[in-house]
Amino acid sequence: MNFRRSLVFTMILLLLVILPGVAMAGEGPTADSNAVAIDTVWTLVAAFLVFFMQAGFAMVEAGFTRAKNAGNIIMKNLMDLSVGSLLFWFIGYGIMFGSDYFGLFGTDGFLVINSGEDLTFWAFLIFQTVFCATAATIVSGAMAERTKFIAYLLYSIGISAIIYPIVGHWIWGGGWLSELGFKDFAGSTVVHSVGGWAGLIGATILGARIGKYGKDGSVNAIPGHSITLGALGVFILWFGWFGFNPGSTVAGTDLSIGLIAVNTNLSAAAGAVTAMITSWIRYGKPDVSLTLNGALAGLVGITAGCAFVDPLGAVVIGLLSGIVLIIAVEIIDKKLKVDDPVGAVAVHGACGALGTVLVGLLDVEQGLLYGGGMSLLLVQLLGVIAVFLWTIGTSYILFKVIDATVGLRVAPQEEESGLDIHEHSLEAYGDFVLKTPSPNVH
Amino acid sequence: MNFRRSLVFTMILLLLVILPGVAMAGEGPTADSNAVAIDTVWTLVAAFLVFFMQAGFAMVEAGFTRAKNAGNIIMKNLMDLSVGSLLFWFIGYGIMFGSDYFGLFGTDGFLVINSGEDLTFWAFLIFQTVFCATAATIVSGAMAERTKFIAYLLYSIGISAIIYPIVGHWIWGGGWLSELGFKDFAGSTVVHSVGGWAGLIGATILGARIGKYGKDGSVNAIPGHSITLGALGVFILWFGWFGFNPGSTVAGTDLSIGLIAVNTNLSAAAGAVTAMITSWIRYGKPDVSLTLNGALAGLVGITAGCAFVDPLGAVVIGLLSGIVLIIAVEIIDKKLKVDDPVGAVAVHGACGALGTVLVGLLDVEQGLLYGGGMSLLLVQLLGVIAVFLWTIGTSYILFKVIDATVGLRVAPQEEESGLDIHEHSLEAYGDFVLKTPSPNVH
Amino acid sequence: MNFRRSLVFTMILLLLVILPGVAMAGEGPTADSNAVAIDTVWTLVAAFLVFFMQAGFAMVEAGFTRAKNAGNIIMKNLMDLSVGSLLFWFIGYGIMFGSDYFGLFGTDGFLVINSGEDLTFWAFLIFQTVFCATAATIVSGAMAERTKFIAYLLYSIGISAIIYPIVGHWIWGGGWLSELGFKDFAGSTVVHSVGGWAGLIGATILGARIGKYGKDGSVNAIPGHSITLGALGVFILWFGWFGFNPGSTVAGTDLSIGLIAVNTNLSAAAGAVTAMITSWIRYGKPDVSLTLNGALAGLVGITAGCAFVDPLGAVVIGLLSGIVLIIAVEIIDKKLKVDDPVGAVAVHGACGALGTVLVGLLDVEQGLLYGGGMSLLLVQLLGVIAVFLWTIGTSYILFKVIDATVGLRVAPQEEESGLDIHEHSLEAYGDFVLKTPSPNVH
Amino acid sequence: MKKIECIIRPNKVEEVKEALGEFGIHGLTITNVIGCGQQKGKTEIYRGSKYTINLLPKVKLEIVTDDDSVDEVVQIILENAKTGEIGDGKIFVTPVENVIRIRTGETGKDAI
Amino acid sequence: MKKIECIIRPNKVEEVKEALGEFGIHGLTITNVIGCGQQKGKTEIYRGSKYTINLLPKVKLEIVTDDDSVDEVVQIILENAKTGEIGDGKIFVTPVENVIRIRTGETGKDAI
Amino acid sequence: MKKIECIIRPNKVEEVKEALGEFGIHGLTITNVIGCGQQKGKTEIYRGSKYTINLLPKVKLEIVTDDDSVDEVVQIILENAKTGEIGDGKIFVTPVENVIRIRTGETGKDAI
Ligand SMILES: Nc1ncnc2c1ncn2[C@@H]1O[C@H](COP(=O)(O)OP(=O)(O)O)[C@@H](O)[C@H]1O
Ligand SMILES: Nc1ncnc2c1ncn2[C@@H]1O[C@H](COP(=O)(O)OP(=O)(O)O)[C@@H](O)[C@H]1O
Ligand SMILES: Nc1ncnc2c1ncn2[C@@H]1O[C@H](COP(=O)(O)OP(=O)(O)O)[C@@H](O)[C@H]1O
Repeated sequence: MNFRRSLVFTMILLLLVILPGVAMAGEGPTADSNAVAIDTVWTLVAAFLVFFMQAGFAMVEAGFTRAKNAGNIIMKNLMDLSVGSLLFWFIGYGIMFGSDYFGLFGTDGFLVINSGEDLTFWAFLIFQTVFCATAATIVSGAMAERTKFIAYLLYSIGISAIIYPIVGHWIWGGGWLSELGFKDFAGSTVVHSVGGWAGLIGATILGARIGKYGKDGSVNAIPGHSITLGALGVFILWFGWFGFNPGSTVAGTDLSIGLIAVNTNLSAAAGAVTAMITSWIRYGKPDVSLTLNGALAGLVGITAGCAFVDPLGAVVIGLLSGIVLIIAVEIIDKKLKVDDPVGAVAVHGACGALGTVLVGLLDVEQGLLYGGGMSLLLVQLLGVIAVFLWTIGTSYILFKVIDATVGLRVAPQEEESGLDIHEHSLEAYGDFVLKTPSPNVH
Repeated sequence: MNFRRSLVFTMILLLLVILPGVAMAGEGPTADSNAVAIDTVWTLVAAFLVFFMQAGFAMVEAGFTRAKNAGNIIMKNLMDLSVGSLLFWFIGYGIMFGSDYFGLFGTDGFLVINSGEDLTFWAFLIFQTVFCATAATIVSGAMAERTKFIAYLLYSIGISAIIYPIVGHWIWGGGWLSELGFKDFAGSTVVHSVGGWAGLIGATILGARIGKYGKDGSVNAIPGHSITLGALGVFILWFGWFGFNPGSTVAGTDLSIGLIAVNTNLSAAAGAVTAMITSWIRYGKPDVSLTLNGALAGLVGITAGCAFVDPLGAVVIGLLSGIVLIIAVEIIDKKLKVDDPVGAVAVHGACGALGTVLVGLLDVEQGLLYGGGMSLLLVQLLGVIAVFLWTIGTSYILFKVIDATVGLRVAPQEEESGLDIHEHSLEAYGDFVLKTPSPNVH
Repeated sequence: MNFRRSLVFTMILLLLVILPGVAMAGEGPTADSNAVAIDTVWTLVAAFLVFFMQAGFAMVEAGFTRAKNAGNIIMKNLMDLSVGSLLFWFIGYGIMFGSDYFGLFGTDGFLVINSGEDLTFWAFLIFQTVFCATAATIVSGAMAERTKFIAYLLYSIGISAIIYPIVGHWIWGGGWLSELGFKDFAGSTVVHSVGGWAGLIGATILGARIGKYGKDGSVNAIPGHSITLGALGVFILWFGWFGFNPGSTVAGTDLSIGLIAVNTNLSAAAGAVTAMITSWIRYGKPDVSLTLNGALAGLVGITAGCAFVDPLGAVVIGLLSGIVLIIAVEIIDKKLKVDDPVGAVAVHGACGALGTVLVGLLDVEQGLLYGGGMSLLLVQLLGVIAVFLWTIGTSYILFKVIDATVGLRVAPQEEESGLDIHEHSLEAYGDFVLKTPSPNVH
Repeated sequence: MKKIECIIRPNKVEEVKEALGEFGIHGLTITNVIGCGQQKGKTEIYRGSKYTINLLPKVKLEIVTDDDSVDEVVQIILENAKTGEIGDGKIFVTPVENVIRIRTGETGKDAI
Repeated sequence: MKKIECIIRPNKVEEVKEALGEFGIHGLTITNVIGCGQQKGKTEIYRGSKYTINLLPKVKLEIVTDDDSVDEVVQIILENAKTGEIGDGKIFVTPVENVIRIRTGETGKDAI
Repeated sequence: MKKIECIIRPNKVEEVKEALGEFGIHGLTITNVIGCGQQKGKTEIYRGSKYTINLLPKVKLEIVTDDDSVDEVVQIILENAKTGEIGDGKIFVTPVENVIRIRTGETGKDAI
């Protein structure tokens, strides 16, 4: 993506300048105007699919948590999208793609209401907007079931307006990492790791949900309330990822979109299979929710390299992602004792980093295993670490400031009775008899 | 839309006549044949997205009503789509787009089985078909939980075959409103207001659900049975709207599709945000279901002007729609005492009218605030009023006739035990223990 | 599809050879390169829609069965897709589209990691992959609620690697049926009947669920646990079918895509309407789940002929499919006493065969009713029978081998407590009180 | 003291509860139950096959009260839960030896 | 009169109910409960963490009957609800002072 | 023997159950109920309209025990279920004439 995305974008821009009126109705189509139209249509369709991932996140996060917090999860996802869409247009886009300032951030392109001749700008804007919303929404899963709604809104503003766009600028906006040749085609690092690491910090500062860890240090499972909605969410995400990865060419005339789609699918499939097998071996039975996470792990893993590896590389990335996912879930849950209800940190943080680094090995041109030497691998490592440090640093400050002002966590009693009733006067499932007390945790 | 949609359509037709065999395989593609293909692909993809809105409506309407009526809601949505698809092909399309008769309705184009050379006709037909189904299905929400199934089927026939296509002809089919310069790009009025106003009349004639209003005039809430399904429905609708609005160019070579997508998204986001804030201020807590409605309000509001306003205008339309939504819900619920379980009249009727009128202010070329004078604003007002009068008049007659023949409303006992068991021998959630009596209403 | 699909494919290939560098960025677009791009974009978008059908199947199958098995159903669908995607790339694609061996199977094209110049290969591969996953996943519905998970995995491997690709080769890969002129545009027989007949054999060998048939031979209904999820699944499938049928041109420049979409929609609508009416007449009330099945029946029915019939033919196919569905459900349930929880055999097997045969009557060029004589009809009958025999033969062997090795069916006690808890340590709806015992069966 | 346990139709709960409230009884406990008796179940058709719902949803109210009020409470329930159709349900009166209010530790009549 | 209250395994309900029906008892009320006792809960693994289901689903049947039938009813339940494994449940017999049929106002034996 | 029936707050169940376990009582049966009493319901606003939740979720524990333990059991419940706020619930003690363990057919004290 790095160079390629902006390249394509510039190309289109040039075309539009060279061929004035290319897109005007009535003058008759040309090969050039058609190519612009194909790219615009492709970018938009991809953006719509990425948009739809919001529904996927909402369903996964709601399904994997308890019924008493379902409305609250929905509300957070809806606001990530809504607040994020407005803020990215206000400020984020400019920081990410505006004129570069020392490789660090962009300085113009805020609140665009007129793009002049360049009508393709809008397709690019909406595509980038839904990417931003994706990064923001990942965090709601990690912080689910105990975060104050107002605190979450403030966090959401912070990540959409500052944390994400700056990383985006470094890697996709012509910033210092893109200058170094860092490769993250569709955002394993830019989008997923940023969301994952921010979630890690958020969940750590918040502390675990009541009942997650026993006084004796035991780890209790807190099962979700609807595996069917969770699974639906995963299918929707996988579907949306076909916009996320192939769409990141922002060009339908770039025929690599087919290969990218194949790679994306193979990696997701491999991730699901190895997650299933790993859980089967370790826990005695194939775990449904980890297998669903495994598909997402494969998708996150392939996102960086989807345009750079061949299908074999994609399968390898998927296989490893599915295994790493389960190890990461265990470490986060049992060693770090960070309570991440939906596995967002393992899926997006860990597998995002993994996938980005693996590009250094599996890139068909520059990858170590394909005879491309060490240099790309090192740059990939550097990028992963830099984004990790930036994200944990800024999100630590952000969450601490929120905690010190409006407070980050709801009161214990509110947590027990559920965020829905407390924060929104809502029962998400008004007609159903729910279990009280839950017969499953003790 | 008005002129533009038919213009594009005619253009394509001309192209096909001028360039015979343009689309024949084997002759080699030309810029013209490619442009036709791009437009066809775009129109179809958009039509598929609009089709998918049916799933969104089904989920919103089912989720926001009670479990005992969920199967019935599904059935009504499915029949709106199925009966509507058949009838629109039989008769609706001809009334809407056939040769004009005094600006009032079309007179040919019924039951087309052969379009001759013009293969793009079919893409246009399917696109228009799913629009018709959208208008029809809006009403099922307003009349939910108490309407006889057979009566609903008759209503559905009436709106798909007559009420909607005639409005469509006036505005998009070359009828009198389009002649006056009325602007409704994608159907705030044509589709949404028609559905909303028909729902208003339907809900009024039906009367409120048992328990909605106390003997003392108190207004009771009757919460829905699944906020997660309702939210999923809203995300699906938002997703589908990217077909509804940008797709209404019926041309992928018309690069304004990008701007339309951006406007659509910004307005939806703004609608959700203001609905949340307004409910927070008025009721003390951010209401989840009203915020979800707010996103829909923003979408309905921007539908008329999505191709005519700039992003700032789109945000303004969204902001206002979110606020007007809540006022409208209150007025309908508490002043008019019309029981609209899912807020369909407020979302589609009120915000559809609002959005259409705002075009008169915010149109970048002809809007009052952009120095375009009063004339467009007046035409917009006229159109909104005309469609209001037509729809309430015809739907009043339709519902009264149905009521007098098969009867509109189920018996009280059937309503209490639920339409599912009574009308369809069905328990929608056979394995779950449901609350009886509901502990929430009294 | 038969000839047409491979024709288009070859054409594209030729174009790429004749015009080297056609798709290289930077050389400037031509009409030819644009046409390739349009076809690639279209094929990919269609593939994504077909992919999404997996979510539809998962929801239909989960919704129409009991809550205690919901996680297991999800897991099977996920594995059909994941294992199928990997295997189809390993071996299935080669068997289906590799160089023909006596009209029976393909012999190369396995595990492709480099497609050379032909970048359109990948779009074709992903499109075919998701078709394969569709055939596989149909079976999980028919065998739901009692099949061992490991046994199901083995079956899934068998159908994805052998049974389906060989039928695919016969009809779409240049095999003997395609040589005879057999017409199955998008897979009524190739995909749906294969799935349906394999399901029939699987369900027969497994035997009925406990409680389905009384000792006295009575037939008991076992209602599903969520009609809303089931309905959502149907809407998703209908949506995905717009990729399945129109996408099977694998060419967006082939303008028949519009007509195919119209035909697909009309047939689905007609199927839903007649299924509703038939159930109303036979059982006294319009049955929701059969009406939902009716829409699917119409979709399966039109799949073979969607590009060969006119809209009237499509409506006829839909009408008949809706009726035949109900008859087939009754015969399978009551006469054959084969317990197919979701109606997969009736929908995919019976209506797939019906739709394929009806092409022989309704094909606008070669159909008997359109004056095309008997020859096509006979070929269609031959193809349907051949595929029936092949599929029941091979799947009988497959299931018997699985049964003799790992065992096909879970123990009765495991079936009673549910596959979720037994096979996956899972409660799909951890927060909800479920009915024990079910008050509905006795 | 006595416990008055009644099994009634779900849609009669509100009326009974209100009538009891007017009489001065505000405390009661409600359970969702299913029951069978003389009332016949319904036979429904799902996908063409029959299934009988022979366990019908009912609601159990439990009211603990002092011995003197029993007759009046029974009377109120009879008046408000009755439709006259089979399936109206039953009232069971059972002895209670002691009642304790958890909040205060009060026992006997004071605890009701 | 007596109330016979039994806590049994969910999958035994049909058998018990049918056997009671054959004996001539058609009226009973059923509640979904969860219980614990000697039967050990199950430990499951979800996402790698353990959770114990130590409250197991059971079903409570309540049958009010005249004093004479108590022994036979108990016997029928014993025969039909027994698996011999820990967790089969318990039967409690408690006194009922009066029974009233809401539909008719009948009391005592007639009301059962 | 006695049945000790208590209606408590849902979030107190674990504590009561554990305390009873320490005392040596492992068998009990739990039912989800809703109740009303002095505790006022909550008025919530949904889509701008009020609705009152005046039936609050409670949990009913039933413990059948021998006559001697009654006081101690009551004491344990009082200690562990009490918050001091209105709505803590009630304990009802009722007579049980016989207990039978289904698995073994044991009766009386042995069956508990
Ligand atoms: N002997 C009984 N023991 C316990 N519950 C009973 C008994 N008989 C009836 N019931 C309960 O009362 C309900 C109504 O009883 P039914 O015989 O159907 O009508 P009715 O009380 O009007 O004669 C039943 O559904 C069941 O819950
Ligand atoms: N003392 C008791 N009071 C109330 N219910 C009890 C008591 N003991 C057991 N139960 C109920 O009986 C069920 C079975 O008891 P358990 O001790 O597990 O097996 P068994 O009855 O076979 O010895 C429990 O789950 C609980 O619901
Ligand atoms: N007379 C009664 N009969 C049966 N249950 C009662 C009675 N009074 C109270 N309850 C139950 O006890 C619960 C708590 O009672 P409440 O009066 O609100 O508080 P407190 O017990 O602290 O005074 C109620 O919700 C209800 O379930």
